[in-house]
Amino acid sequence: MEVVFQRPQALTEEKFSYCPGCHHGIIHRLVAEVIDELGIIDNTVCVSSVGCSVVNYQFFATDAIQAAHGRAPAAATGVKRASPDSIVFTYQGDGDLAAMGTAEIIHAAARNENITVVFVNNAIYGMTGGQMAPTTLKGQKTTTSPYGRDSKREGNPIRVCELLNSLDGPAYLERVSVHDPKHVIRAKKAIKKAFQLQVKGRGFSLVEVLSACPTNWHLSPLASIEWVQKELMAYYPLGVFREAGEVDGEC
Amino acid sequence: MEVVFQRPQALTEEKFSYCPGCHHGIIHRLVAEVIDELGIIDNTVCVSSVGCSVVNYQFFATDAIQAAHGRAPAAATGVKRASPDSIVFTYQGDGDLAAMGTAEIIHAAARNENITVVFVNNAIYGMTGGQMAPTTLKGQKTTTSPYGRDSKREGNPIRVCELLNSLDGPAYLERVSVHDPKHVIRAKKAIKKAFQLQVKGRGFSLVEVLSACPTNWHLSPLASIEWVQKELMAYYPLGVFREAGEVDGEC
Amino acid sequence: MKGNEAIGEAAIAAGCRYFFGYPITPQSELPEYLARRFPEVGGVYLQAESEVAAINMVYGAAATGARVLTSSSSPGISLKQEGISYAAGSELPCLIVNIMRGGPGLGGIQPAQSDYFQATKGGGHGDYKVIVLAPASVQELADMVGTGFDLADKYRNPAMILGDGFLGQMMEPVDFAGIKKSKIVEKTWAVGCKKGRERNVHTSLYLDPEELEKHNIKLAQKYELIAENETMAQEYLTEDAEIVVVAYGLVARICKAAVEKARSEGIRAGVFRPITLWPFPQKELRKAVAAARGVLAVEMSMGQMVEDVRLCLEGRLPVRFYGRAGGMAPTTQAVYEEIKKISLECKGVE
Amino acid sequence: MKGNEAIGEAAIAAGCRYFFGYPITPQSELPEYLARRFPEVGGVYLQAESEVAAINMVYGAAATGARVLTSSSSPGISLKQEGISYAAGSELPCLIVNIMRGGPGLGGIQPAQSDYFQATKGGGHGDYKVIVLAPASVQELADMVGTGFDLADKYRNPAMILGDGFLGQMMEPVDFAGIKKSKIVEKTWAVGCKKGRERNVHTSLYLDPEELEKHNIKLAQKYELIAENETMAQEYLTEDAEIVVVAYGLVARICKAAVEKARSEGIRAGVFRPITLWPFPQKELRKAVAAARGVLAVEMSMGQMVEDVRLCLEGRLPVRFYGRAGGMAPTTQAVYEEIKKISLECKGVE
Amino acid sequence: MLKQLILAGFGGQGVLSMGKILAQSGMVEGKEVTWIPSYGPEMRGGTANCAVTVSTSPINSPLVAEPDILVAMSLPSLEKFEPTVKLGGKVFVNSSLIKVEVKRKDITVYQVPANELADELGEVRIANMVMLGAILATEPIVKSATVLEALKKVLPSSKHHLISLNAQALQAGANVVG
Amino acid sequence: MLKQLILAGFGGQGVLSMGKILAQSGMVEGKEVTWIPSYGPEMRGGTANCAVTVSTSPINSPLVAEPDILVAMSLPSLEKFEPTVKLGGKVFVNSSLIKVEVKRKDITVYQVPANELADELGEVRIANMVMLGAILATEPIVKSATVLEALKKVLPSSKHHLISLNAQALQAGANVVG
Amino acid sequence: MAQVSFNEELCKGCGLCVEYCPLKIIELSEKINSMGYHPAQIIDVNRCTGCAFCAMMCPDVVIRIER
Amino acid sequence: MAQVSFNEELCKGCGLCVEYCPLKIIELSEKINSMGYHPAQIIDVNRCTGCAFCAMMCPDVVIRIER
Ligand SMILES: Cc1ncc(C[n+]2csc(CCOP(=O)(O)OP(=O)(O)O)c2C)c(N)n1
Ligand SMILES: Cc1ncc(C[n+]2csc(CCOP(=O)(O)OP(=O)(O)O)c2C)c(N)n1
Ligand code: SF4
Ligand code: SF4
Ligand code: SF4
Ligand code: SF4
Ligand code: SF4
Ligand code: SF4
Ligand SMILES: [Mg+2]
Ligand SMILES: [Mg+2]
Repeated sequence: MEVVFQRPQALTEEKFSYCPGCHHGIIHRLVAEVIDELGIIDNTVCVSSVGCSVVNYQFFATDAIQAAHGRAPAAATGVKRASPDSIVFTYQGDGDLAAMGTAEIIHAAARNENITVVFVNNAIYGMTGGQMAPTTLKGQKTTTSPYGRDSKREGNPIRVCELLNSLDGPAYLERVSVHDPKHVIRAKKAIKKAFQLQVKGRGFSLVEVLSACPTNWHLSPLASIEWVQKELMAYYPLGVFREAGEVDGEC
Repeated sequence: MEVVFQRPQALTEEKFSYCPGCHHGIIHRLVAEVIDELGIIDNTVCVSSVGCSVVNYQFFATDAIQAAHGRAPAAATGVKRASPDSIVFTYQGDGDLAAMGTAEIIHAAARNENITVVFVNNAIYGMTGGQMAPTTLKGQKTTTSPYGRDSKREGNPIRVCELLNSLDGPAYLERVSVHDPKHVIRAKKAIKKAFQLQVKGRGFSLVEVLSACPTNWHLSPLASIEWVQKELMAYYPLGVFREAGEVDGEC
Repeated sequence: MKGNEAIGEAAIAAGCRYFFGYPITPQSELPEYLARRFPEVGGVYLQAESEVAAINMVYGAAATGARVLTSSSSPGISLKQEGISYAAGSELPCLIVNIMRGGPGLGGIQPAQSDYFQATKGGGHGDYKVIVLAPASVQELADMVGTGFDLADKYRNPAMILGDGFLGQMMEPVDFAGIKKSKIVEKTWAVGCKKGRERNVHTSLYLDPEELEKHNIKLAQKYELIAENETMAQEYLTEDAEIVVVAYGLVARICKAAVEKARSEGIRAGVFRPITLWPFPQKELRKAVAAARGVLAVEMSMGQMVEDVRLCLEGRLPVRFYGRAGGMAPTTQAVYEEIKKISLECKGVE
Repeated sequence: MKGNEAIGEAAIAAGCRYFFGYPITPQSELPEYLARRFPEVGGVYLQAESEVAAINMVYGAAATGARVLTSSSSPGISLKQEGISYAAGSELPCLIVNIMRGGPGLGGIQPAQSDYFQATKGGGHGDYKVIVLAPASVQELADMVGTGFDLADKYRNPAMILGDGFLGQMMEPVDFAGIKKSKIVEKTWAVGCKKGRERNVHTSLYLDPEELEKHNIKLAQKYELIAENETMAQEYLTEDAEIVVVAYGLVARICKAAVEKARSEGIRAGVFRPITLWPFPQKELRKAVAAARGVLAVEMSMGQMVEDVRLCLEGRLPVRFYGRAGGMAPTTQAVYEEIKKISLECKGVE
Repeated sequence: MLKQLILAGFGGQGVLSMGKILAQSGMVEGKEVTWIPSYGPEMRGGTANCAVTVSTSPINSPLVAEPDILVAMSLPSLEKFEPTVKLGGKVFVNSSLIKVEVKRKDITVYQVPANELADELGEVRIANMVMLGAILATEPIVKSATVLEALKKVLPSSKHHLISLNAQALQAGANVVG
Repeated sequence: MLKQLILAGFGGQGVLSMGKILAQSGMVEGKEVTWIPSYGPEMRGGTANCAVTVSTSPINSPLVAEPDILVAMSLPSLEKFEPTVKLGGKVFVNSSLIKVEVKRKDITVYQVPANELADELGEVRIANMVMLGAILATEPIVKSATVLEALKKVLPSSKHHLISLNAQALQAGANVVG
Repeated sequence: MAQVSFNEELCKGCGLCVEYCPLKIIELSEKINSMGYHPAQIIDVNRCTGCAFCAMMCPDVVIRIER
Repeated sequence: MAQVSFNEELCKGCGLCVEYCPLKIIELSEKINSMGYHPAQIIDVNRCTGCAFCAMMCPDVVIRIER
């Protein structure tokens, strides 16, 4: 018998610290599988951010640094510029990337910095207990938009891929989801492509993964998946927004 | 005889501190004329930023606060939320708005904060002596891109109107120039519209004004104007990017 | 009520209607509370994109003369340093809450008192001071919101409530009746509608060094005035104390329990609790140690306030330090044992 | 060569190849210099989008074991406080240059020394220390770049050069031969290629308070070690001095001129110049004031270092303060007059 | 009276709200109370615990270094806090999840199969109230009736139908030790 | 020898580079030198000035509170620094722009129409070198030849054709006072 | 025929594998693991096709599949 | 016929008015103002149409026009 599915090498033995049904775990596994498949475990540096995944350096079996809230793209830039042979990825939540770290992600993208960003959009601040994120949907109730997000008061949700796509910089931008096996496969392809482009020196790649936070959405894991499909995907359409090939005829 | 042109009321008697031929002066005058024409001198609050125009509170005859580098949109948000009857505008350079203040401008726009932003894009850090700005063109030499901006090393210029236009938030975005009288007239119309929309409570408006910095471009005032036309306008096309009317059928 | 929520309700009682902040453990209950309550009382709660933006929103709102609040915890307060320096430079009053957690860096989320230096000496650049209040109970946390706003307005200066994660997280009964709804003083310097007056401008920029120096001197004089008039401290059994324990915030309560234990064993100990950390209650401390032969500073840090104690006592008394860090708190027993050690040493000297 | 440029050339000599920064007066000549020079020597100059981003780029580059530099002036340094705290917490070495200007807030762009507290006490949150060096000439500015990197690497700690705008802007002859190209020590802890070793992880996060406390204690012990071994100071005619003037940086040179003048009038004065501001050279100062009857602290601030002088001397000697602020500098004459005043007072006592 | 408790378990087991409701009940009875959580950073996993003090006189230190009573809802929390319990104190062990023996012999141990009992009541999240019932049956810190009264105060009226479930849970817990 | 100068004017009048080249010339001659600008914040308007010290022994304080020599290229800078000049010191006034008289009688005043002379040389930006020529003609701080040598060092070779213009300017200035 | 195995101690009983198994041959057991969760288990291992849908959706990398 | 007047002391001699006057009736004078600039002046006021192009382009609000 042949193993068709097992724990990837690029994951340590450490038990995930996520809630039951949290998609962070799925996304971790996909990143680890990609690292395995590309054989880059020995020169990958994980830049972890501040959010539920803050201790993901305990889970990825690679070198790692933990960056200040929002600043992972800057820290990753530092790593990459000083150690160009490393494969550097950040793993960031929506609060981290689209609120605190707005400037850092935009400028890393504009610079076409040769790093990979795994952007986990769960429309909420998971770690701190369910506050409104920049990506929280209109009408969505959170602990800091208790009456439902009202764009008059709390502003409009930000679509990160679309925002970055207005820049000349980035090489690859795709939004994916992991709400069913088909989409998990598509998500993995996107993550793999993002890493491959970095290996080829093509520049900035970002994969936005729509992700469930059952705990702070106050939904069961299954109901969360439905909410991803019905609500999140409606505002955040899946798809490739930018592909290096489109820009300069090769990939 | 009737006065057809004179110093607007909304300017103090203070002599501008700008270099000969600097467009900041033209833009100041336009803003002041608009304030005069809308009769809002008594309830306008100028939020000055850090750049060559840092002391423009000495020039505008309105209430004013001086905000930290890049943070004018946040400070303006504070003023507007606490004093909704005030007409609040920020006046920011490209270093201030598109580097240091990236997060602040994006989130003010996403919130559709009811403020007006006068964004002076001269593709350089004027005040500090000609360093590279986020809007510095590819190939442009500055004191910190002495070999010419190379997008591989220093990244790509950022087009602010296009960037903000990817958001749901803003009500009005236009890029103008003041390189000849025709465009000065158009620029004034845009600034006026931006203030009018605020008066009507329509939300965030931004007018990006392409502007010459003869001193740090190391060009004469006239040659600077040519450079605006040939180089700046080529990368930063003029035009209306967003108009509230387009979004919801009225204006 | 949780400490963090009590701050929120107290702010409403004190006439504050504007809050700009960004979530961070262990203070998030405060923004969450105000997000719920402010709309009910016509206030504005706005979650900023960062602590940097938040403090600059505060700067703008303060310029309109409004009572305005922001809060965060240690790393977020670090990000606010430039903005706090601006507010101090432009003399714009506001209230900043720091519910401290362990550091440095991301550190941990458990309570600590390791931002004392940052708060009292000036975490930002330039010669400025922030009025720093250190409550020791949920009730005081609430009361000091009023005091903080009043002092801020009176001196046109940022004020800070420096509490630790315990205070923010703990529940104790609290009563808001006492928070005098301080009459919001008219602020003729506010920006907004300038009809019928000269225009108002707020800036911290003084390009001419002579003018900036004048401004610095003016600020320094204001700080001296505050230092003279606004120090606050609480004493517990210090009158005849041979050993005075100095501690602020919740730690002072632990020390009180330890002192009680010491007294019960015949050791004359007392507690001196600075309530204002800046200005540090120097006169009061000097008085409180009149009968003392030893001083013990206790902190949830590696030793910060102890410097102010030493500075104040100028070598006149031995000052010993006991600290726990990173989210660990001194226990009553441990403080008691430190007291006992000093007591034995003092005896030894005789 | 301008002071700012000298830092750049010295960095190259010291084996630094990475700079991340953001322009600000009066230090912009440094990034400008490196933007020109680094490409010639295979270095990376990157202008960040902000000082916040810059310090976090430094954090990342430092984690790879590289010698990395950043620089700014007062408001920009305030913005870096969170990042500095992170670097200290994760024990990542780097060199930070602060060419100070007047504050608070936007203040002015003229020279000042008003970020002493921020630099030495901890402008960021949490219990940490930064090694702070204060050069007094362009030559020293250059030399201390090497020293700073060496100390940073040796202790895995951020180091800072604290200069004022004068130093950054002034031109003096400078010689780089002396900067020993310190052998870049192998950093086994660096991230990058982990082939054949355990993986390296850098974090300042310790969720378990017991672990964080252990980390805090470990850091504190390191700081003690530095305090014991790395203090530096310069003395000028202190041996027999009745009056010791304490000043750092360029101000010390002004004081030297004043002391010469005082000596020429028969007043036995001397200058004590702390070169490390943290750790403050306590032992050295105590020795230097052995013969003194009065101490004068002179700063371009409203009085910050003077606190460390007082803390060190524990009331044993009267410590007087003379300061100018906002870009104004003390003149030789003014310092001389202060010395004279003290001298008269001392006589009066006799 | 001065009672100090530590309630500990995994995040999500409701130990914090168990403590909160106990403190609120104390308040209702006019006692001095403090409640301090050792909050979890992440919403998930890891241990969560809180310290509750209920007293008839003002409370100096709200921190609890040596609890009179320990509630251990999970194994790691038992391991962590067992050594701290005051001599002669009590430990309530959630025997649904904890299969090892309490080592100390100088304290009283109560085994409460809280998860199973809660499962029986059809709502595993009520395990914390089962535990509380057990405590109050052995230590009259507050009256069970007060707990229900306090619940009425803090729950929104839309949730008042849950109060009878809570009453059953308290009773189930009391039965175990009674 | 210890000479302290303050060179002051509007931004853009080249007072900073005048000071720099003087300092560099001092270095070339093996003297101790310091140069400190009071840099302008904005690129424009306002006053700019620098302090230069040239000495044959090590320099303590590079700050110049009481200059031996003041160069005033504009009226505001004359007004600001006239009172600080050392008793018996010298003031070089740019008479092209300054139409008022120097009030102090205890210092020597040289009127140099620097802008006009520079205009005559066809390059108004060379007014600063005209001034420098005047100074060096009355005070041998460094040799004029050294200035040209220093210029050769600091100017990129593409600009070496300007050196003869500079020489003419120095001479023109010298002529005025000579 | 495929072999699917669950690392019970890692399972958080989220039920995603249960939902996404096309053959519905997974269920949450009555057992409680040491974290207090009801871990997933296979009902009818013989029918398992080794499609790995369960594993792909499992957030906690509980499942291993051989074929 | 229009009246155009220049506030000489504000003028920085940038020359934009000179360039943009459609009739080319503005020049920079030989004078030097107190800031050291050659201020703009009108050559042939009678031809001025009052089109205000000069004023619109003047960065220093030097020009006032009546008609
Ligand atoms: C400077 C700073 N501000 C705030 C925080 C608190 N904080 C920690 S995580 C977080 C938000 C996390 O949300 P997100 O990035 O969406 O990640 P998630 O937990 O949802 O995966 C915040 C605000 C912090 N650690 N540092
Ligand atoms: C925190 C901080 N960083 C840097 C500076 C220095 N600084 C002042 S103005 C400026 C850039 C100005 O450029 P821009 O915004 O484009 O305005 P311009 O002068 O070109 O009109 C910078 C970097 C500062 N004052 N504060
Ligand atoms: S709080 Fe949300 S995002 Fe965080 S681990 Fe739990 S489910 Fe996942
Ligand atoms: S430096 Fe440039 S932007 Fe600044 S005033 Fe001069 S010309 Fe204008
Ligand atoms: S491998 Fe496929 S068939 Fe087998 S248990 Fe998993 S989902 Fe069901
Ligand atoms: S998906 Fe994984 S964690 Fe969830 S129930 Fe199945 S095996 Fe357990
Ligand atoms: S108004 Fe028109 S015609 Fe008259 S001077 Fe100005 S530009 Fe020339
Ligand atoms: S445009 Fe204005 S400043 Fe320029 S030359 Fe003409 S009048 Fe003078
Ligand atoms: Mg999130
Ligand atoms: Mg600019």
